[in-house]
Formats: sequence, structure tokens, C-alpha cells
Amino acid sequence: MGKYVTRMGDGFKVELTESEINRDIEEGSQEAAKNGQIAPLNQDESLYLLEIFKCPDRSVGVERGKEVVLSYDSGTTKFKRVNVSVSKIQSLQIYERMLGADTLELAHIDYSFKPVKPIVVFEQPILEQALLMTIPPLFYGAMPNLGLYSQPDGPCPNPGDLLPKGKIAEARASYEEQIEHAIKDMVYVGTRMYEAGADGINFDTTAAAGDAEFLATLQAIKILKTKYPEICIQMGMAAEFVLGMHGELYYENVRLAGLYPHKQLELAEKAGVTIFGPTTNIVTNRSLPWNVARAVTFTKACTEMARIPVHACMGMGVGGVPLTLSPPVDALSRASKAMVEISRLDGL
Amino acid sequence: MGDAFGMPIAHIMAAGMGGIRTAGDLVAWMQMTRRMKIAEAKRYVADKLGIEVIDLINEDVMYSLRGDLGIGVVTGDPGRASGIIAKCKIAELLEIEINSVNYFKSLL
Amino acid sequence: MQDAIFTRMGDGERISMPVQEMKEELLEGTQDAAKKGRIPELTEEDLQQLFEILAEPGRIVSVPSGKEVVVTDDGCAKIFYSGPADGGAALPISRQNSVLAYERGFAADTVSFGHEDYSFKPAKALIDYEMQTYYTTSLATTVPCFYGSQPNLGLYFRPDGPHPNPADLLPHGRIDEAKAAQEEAAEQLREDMVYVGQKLAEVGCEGINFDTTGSAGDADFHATLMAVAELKEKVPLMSVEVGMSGEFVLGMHGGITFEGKRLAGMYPHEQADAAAAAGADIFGPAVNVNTSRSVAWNLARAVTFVKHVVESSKIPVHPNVGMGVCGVPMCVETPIDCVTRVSKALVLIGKADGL
Amino acid sequence: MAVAHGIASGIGGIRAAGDLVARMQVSRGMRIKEAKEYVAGCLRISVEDIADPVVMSELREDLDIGRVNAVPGAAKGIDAKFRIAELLDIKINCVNKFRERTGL
Repeated sequence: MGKYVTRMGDGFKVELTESEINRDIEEGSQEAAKNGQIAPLNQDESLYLLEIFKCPDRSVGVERGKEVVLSYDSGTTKFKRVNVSVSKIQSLQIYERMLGADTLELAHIDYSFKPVKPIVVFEQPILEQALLMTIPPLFYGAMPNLGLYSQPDGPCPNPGDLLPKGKIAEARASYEEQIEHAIKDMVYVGTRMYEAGADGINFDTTAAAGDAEFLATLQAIKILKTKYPEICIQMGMAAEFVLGMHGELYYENVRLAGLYPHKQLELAEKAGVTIFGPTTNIVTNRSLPWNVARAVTFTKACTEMARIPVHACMGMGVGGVPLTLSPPVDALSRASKAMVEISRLDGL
Repeated sequence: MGDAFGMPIAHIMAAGMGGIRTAGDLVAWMQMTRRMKIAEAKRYVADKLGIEVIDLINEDVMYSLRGDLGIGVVTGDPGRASGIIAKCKIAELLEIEINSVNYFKSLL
Repeated sequence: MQDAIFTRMGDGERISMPVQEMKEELLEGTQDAAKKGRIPELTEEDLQQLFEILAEPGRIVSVPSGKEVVVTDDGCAKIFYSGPADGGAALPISRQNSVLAYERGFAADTVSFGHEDYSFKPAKALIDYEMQTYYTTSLATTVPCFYGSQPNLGLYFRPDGPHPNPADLLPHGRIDEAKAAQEEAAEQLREDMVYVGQKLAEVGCEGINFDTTGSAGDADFHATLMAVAELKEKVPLMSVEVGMSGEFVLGMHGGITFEGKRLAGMYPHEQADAAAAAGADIFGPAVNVNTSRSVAWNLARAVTFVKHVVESSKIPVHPNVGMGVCGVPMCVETPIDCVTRVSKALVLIGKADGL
Repeated sequence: MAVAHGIASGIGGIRAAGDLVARMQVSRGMRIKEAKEYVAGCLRISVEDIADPVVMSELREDLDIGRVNAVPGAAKGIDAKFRIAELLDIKINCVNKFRERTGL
């Protein structure tokens, strides 16, 4: 029986037979269905996924007419990270005119709201000028990154120190205090950048620090949306599952700990999010057919019930993209095609 | 702090040595690496260059001298050293150790 | 000779000042500095020379040929790409482009750049990026390239940092707790400065500029001196410049000493001795501007402090001459008539080694 | 990453009508199908042509709403967005700010 070249979740190549791919697709989908209490992929969808992985071409793409809108997290910092000596505005122009970008995102190299706060006055004139010379919608993006509000970086006791000592009440109190600081910073930065003309604010990698961070972000979004009803808010998640680091936090009477993407989406819609970005993490020691099937299953549950556009997060190590610094094009383009066509994404 | 015209340009025009237009960077290296005060640093650099102290800020002398020594000129002359190559030669000329030069050489 | 001289107030406002009044302002300025710093006043010749510099009719003035000095900066890159708070023009060019423009377009003697938020704490979070940028920039520059950053102890207090805020504790009389908080914060600051400095030295950093040192008082200054001493021991080839935030070290703690000397209340000449003892190669005194007094008064004051520190210092002295220090008016668009007069006076009368 | 996604599933930004579809998601929260249909309607083209760079290049030139190539005299930034706001009948934050500041 012939074998097909694909990859593991860490990006290394692996050869699988058709039945092995089938088995992995089935198991990946079932895993998501069981954890998220959602429907697994149906037979047609599994078969379509199989075909994508059997295709011998290095790169694959969506069918004509099924193209979607691409949004970018941490847009301008990508150029800085690879040490290309261009300014933020120049990198936005490169995105627009050389990479065919549908949307743009301006960002600070330390991609979190807290470090943006003291330099927001430097970001505003850059945004204002970028808006004069670019055409696609321009977001300002940053991460809520609640971790920065606990010691030794921030003012609140570190729950990571308190929890192992059984100091549950103190850890929860710390999280509650952190939420207040984070909301203040997110609303401040969001306000300043929207007032400078941004089309939208992207809250990226939301809930990386668990339920407290998710709550802070939802509340900040609600405040911004009330203040500016026409503001576009994009919220990208950090993981498929909201960690219950606090455990007893609620938004609109829904407990945040343990929520899966389709449930996260419901609360995002209630808070006023315009574009939602679900995330499915990669399991590095499972194959890509397993990982992509799992990601597609979670994401499909979102898009089926969504009233707002869904842009799945598909960066390194999420959404079926291997966890490696240089994602292979064969793997990434298969994840892209599968997520768009089977999950029926609005963007990614 | 202050805007470009009103702060660095004004100071450079009023009292600056002129960087690589003349010998400002060379005098700066002596302050940085040997903690020399201004008069001593200028004397040292002038001696190394074999010129009078007053010519350290003389464009007429320094442009051609810098070009001849390969220690960088302010204009983008093709074929002439600039950047780390110029600094390698400056370290040799002034008999000083420059951290970036040492690091660069360690990578070769 | 003209009856009145066009000059400015410390906030930049243009005024016309009668000759006699200007002479009185100069005298009062030097007397104020001498009294506060317990240092000699400017001589009559100095005051006359200072008056003549201020009274020159030209829009700008300069030192005579041969008297030029080395000009260092506090993050020159930001005046190109950054925003108004740093005098920035928000040009759409990168940090590296800015530094090269400064070297070749402005004919600067040295260049420097730092993190967007120009403090060690945020720079630490991005150290790989800063190292990479420094390395590629230093390959392209010919003049000495500094990495600049502020110690900025304030970032280590709540709500930004982990330690209790002394400004909250002191009004409640909680002196011991405020002192303890500052000691802990200073220790964390020292660690961050040494970490950032060492990492930059690894990629061949030519010089590091501790800018606006002592802005949070004696603990801020102490942390910097300790970091300088450690860096000089670990990476002696990296030059160190220590620039101050004010003429007087605030005793926010009050009891901190360095090499047996109390830091609180130190004036520039004492600060320079401490910086040199720690291992600094260049010292940058700062003399604050009183916006309600004239430039004449402020400049006489600044020159008095600078002259004395230059005389007593064993290391080169580069007075800080940014907005609102050493006689430069406190306004974003600093008037070039004043800035060039400050330059000339500090170099010719103050005998500065650089600016 | 960006290039691979762009080739695999992106509309193509201002090479095609990616920015226009994105505008409808950003300003009206439209799902992809609805957004494409809306844009196609405004442009009077078929939905399939939305991602066609040949069709869109000519159309963008005719409408002067910005193209990927820097044609002298053609709209490139805020001027393109003024026309896009009108074409799609939407409000664009920076266009409104620009109007406020210039008193247009």
C-alpha cells in the first residue's frame, strides 16, 4: 500500500498510509467532539480532508471563489523580528503592495497592552500617517497578557506562587485585581488608537492567562463598544479551552473556565466583538491529519452558529499549523485549505 | 530631548566637532575608551593622525585624510570603507580596543 | 551697545531684557548655584563673557574654531521616527535608518538608540531584538554607537511594577516600608540593568548610556552606580556614560550610601565623583531649568555647576543639554537662539568636554 | 506564513477586492458570503471575479480606488478610502477623521 508524506505536529516529516491518515482524521475529530461536546466531522468532510492530505502537490489552495479575508496578528513586528530594517509604515506598505494583504495591523514590538500604554503617544502619529497612505482596513493590535500584571513584572501577587501553597483565596483576589488593571489599560489604548483613526482593535491571544484574562478582555470590549458603537473589534483566542486559573469567574452568567471555542464565541458576540478568532492548539506528537481534523471540528462548531465573521487563528502551533519557527508550506497550505473549505471560515 | 532642528542640529552647529565629516568620532573614542578629557583626547588624536589640533575640525584636511586612511567619510563614496570596516582601522590607528570590532573579528 | 537684549524665559517665551537687568540675573543665577552647591561663583570675567554670549546680535552663536567638543545624544534615533514627547518627527523610517541619517546627515560625533519606551525594564523583555538591532546597526556605523536607556526606578513600583509605591506610603508616615520598597525595587533594577548591559556587550556594544539617572531619587542613583560597577568588572570594554536627571539627588530614601558617601543631596561635582568611582567613562550633569526665571539666570546657574564639576572631575564631562536642562528652555520646539548660546557658554566658560 | 496563507486562501488585498470584502466584515460584521455578495453588487461584477486580479485591476483603475502598482496620479491611500466609503456606502473611521480635520 502506498504511503503519503505528511508531517507531525512539530513539523517533522512522516509517511502514513491511507488507512493511517483515515484513522488519524477520525480520532482527531472524535477527540474534539468529545471534549467540546460538539458534532464530529461527517463522512464527506472526512473524505475531503483525506483527499487534501493525499494530494501529491507541495502546495494546495482553496477552490476558485472560496477565497477568504486574511487578517494578521502582530503585523508590523514580523518585519522587525526578522531584522529587516524598515519602519512600521514601510512594513504596512509591503503587506499591502507586495503580500496582497486584505487587512493590515499596526503593532508595538512588545505586543501587549500594558507596554503600549506608556508609548501610545508614539503609536498615534504612526497610525495617523499610515492611514493616509494605505487602503485596506487598518487594525491596532496587542495582547491582553494578564501575566504582566503579576509580580515580578506587575503590581499583584503572583498566583503562580500562591496556588502551589494552597492560597486559593489570595490567588483569586490577585486575579480580580489584575482584571481591573488590564481593563483600564486595554480601554485606554483602544480609545487612543480609535480616536487616532484606526478601523479596529485586535485583542490577540486572548485568555492566555486563563479565565481572568478572558473576563477582563470581554469587559474592556464591552466598554469600548459602548463608547464607540462603530468600532470593529477582533478577538483572537490563545487556546481552544479557557483555563480555570481562577475558576469562579462569570460573564453574562456563564462560567468562563472550561469554555470551548463555540461557547467562547457566544460570549464574544454578547460583548460586542465584530470578528472572532477561535484557536485550536497543536499536539506536537500527533500527525497533521489528526491535528487538522481536530481544529476543523472545533472551528466548524463555531462557524455554524456564528452571527459574526470567524477568522480562525492559524499561526505557528495553532489551527493545524505545525509548531515550528519555519512552518512548511505543504503543511500550512493544507491547514489553510481544510479550515476554509470544511469549517467554512470567513477569514483567517 | 527637543526637535531635531532645535536640539541636536543647533548643538552640533554651535559646538560639535562634526563626527565623520572631521574627527569628532575619533575624539569621542578616546573619551569613551581611555576617559580622556577633551584637550588630551584632541592632542592624542592629532598626534596619531600627524596633524595639528586645529585641523581636527578642518574639513579640507580631514576629508582626504579619512579617505586615505580608510576610516570612513560622511559621503557615500563607492569603494571607501564605512561602518565596521572603518572601525577596524580606527581601532588600529588609535591603538584602542573597540568592543564591536572585537566581536566582529571573533565571528570571522 | 544696545539698551535691551532679546532673550527668553525658562519656558521659551521671547522677552526683551534691559542690559542691567540681564547682568543682575546672571549674578543672581550664579549666586543661587554657588549657595546651593557650596561651590565657587562664576568670576567677573566669566559673567562678562556669559553676558557677551547672550548679547550677541546673531540668531545663532558658536564656539570659535578649535574649541569644538564631542556631542553625545540621548537616543538620537527617536528624533526621527518617534513622537512629540521625544521631540520626534514621526518619520516613516526605522531605528537603523534614523541612526545612519544622524551619523551622515547631521555629522554627529556619536550616535545612539534605545527601546521605544527608553527604559531598561521594557528593554529586558525584548533583549534578543535589541541585541540583533544593535549588532546590525553597529556594523553600519562608523562613529561610536551607544545603547541608551533610563534606569527609571518608577517602573518597579505599583501600579506598573511589583513593589509598594513609596509615594503612597510616605504620606502615611510609613517610612520604613517606603525605604524597604525602594531597596527591593533598586535591587531588581540593578539586576535588569546588568542583564541588559551584559547581553548588549555580548554583541559588541561600544557604549551604554544610563540616561536620566536618579530621576526617582537616591535609590535610582544607587542602583545605577552598582550596575555600572558590575558591568565595568564583567565587560570592561563597553564604555559607560552616566547622565543625570537633575542637579540634586532627591533623598526619597535618605539613608543610601555609595563608597561611604550619602547619595541624597549630592550636587553635580559629587555625583561625578561617585560615577567615576563606579567606573563610568563619561559623566553627564543635569541642571534643572526654572521656567519662571530668565534664560540668563538659568544659564548662569548651569554654567556655575558645570564649571565646577569639570574642574573637579577625573572623567570627561558632557552636560545634558536637552529640553529643560542646563539652560535650554522647557519647550518642545527649543529655540535655536537659546540652544546655541547654551552650547557656547557651557563649552567656553564651563569648559565641558562634550555635550 | 503570510505569503503561504495568502496564496492558499487569501483574496489578495488590493490586487483584487480583498480589502473591500474585509471592509464589510470590519464595518458591518458581515459573514464572508454576504460580504462578497455585497461587494460584488456594489462593483457590478460576479462573486467569482472578486478574487480575479485581472478583472479587479481594471475595475480598481476605473473606480480609482487604489491598485497594487504605484501608478502616478492614481489614488494610493486616504483618497482611495474616500471613494471606497462612498462606493460601499460605509463609514470609515479615518476618512471621517480626515474630513473633521480638514473641514471638508
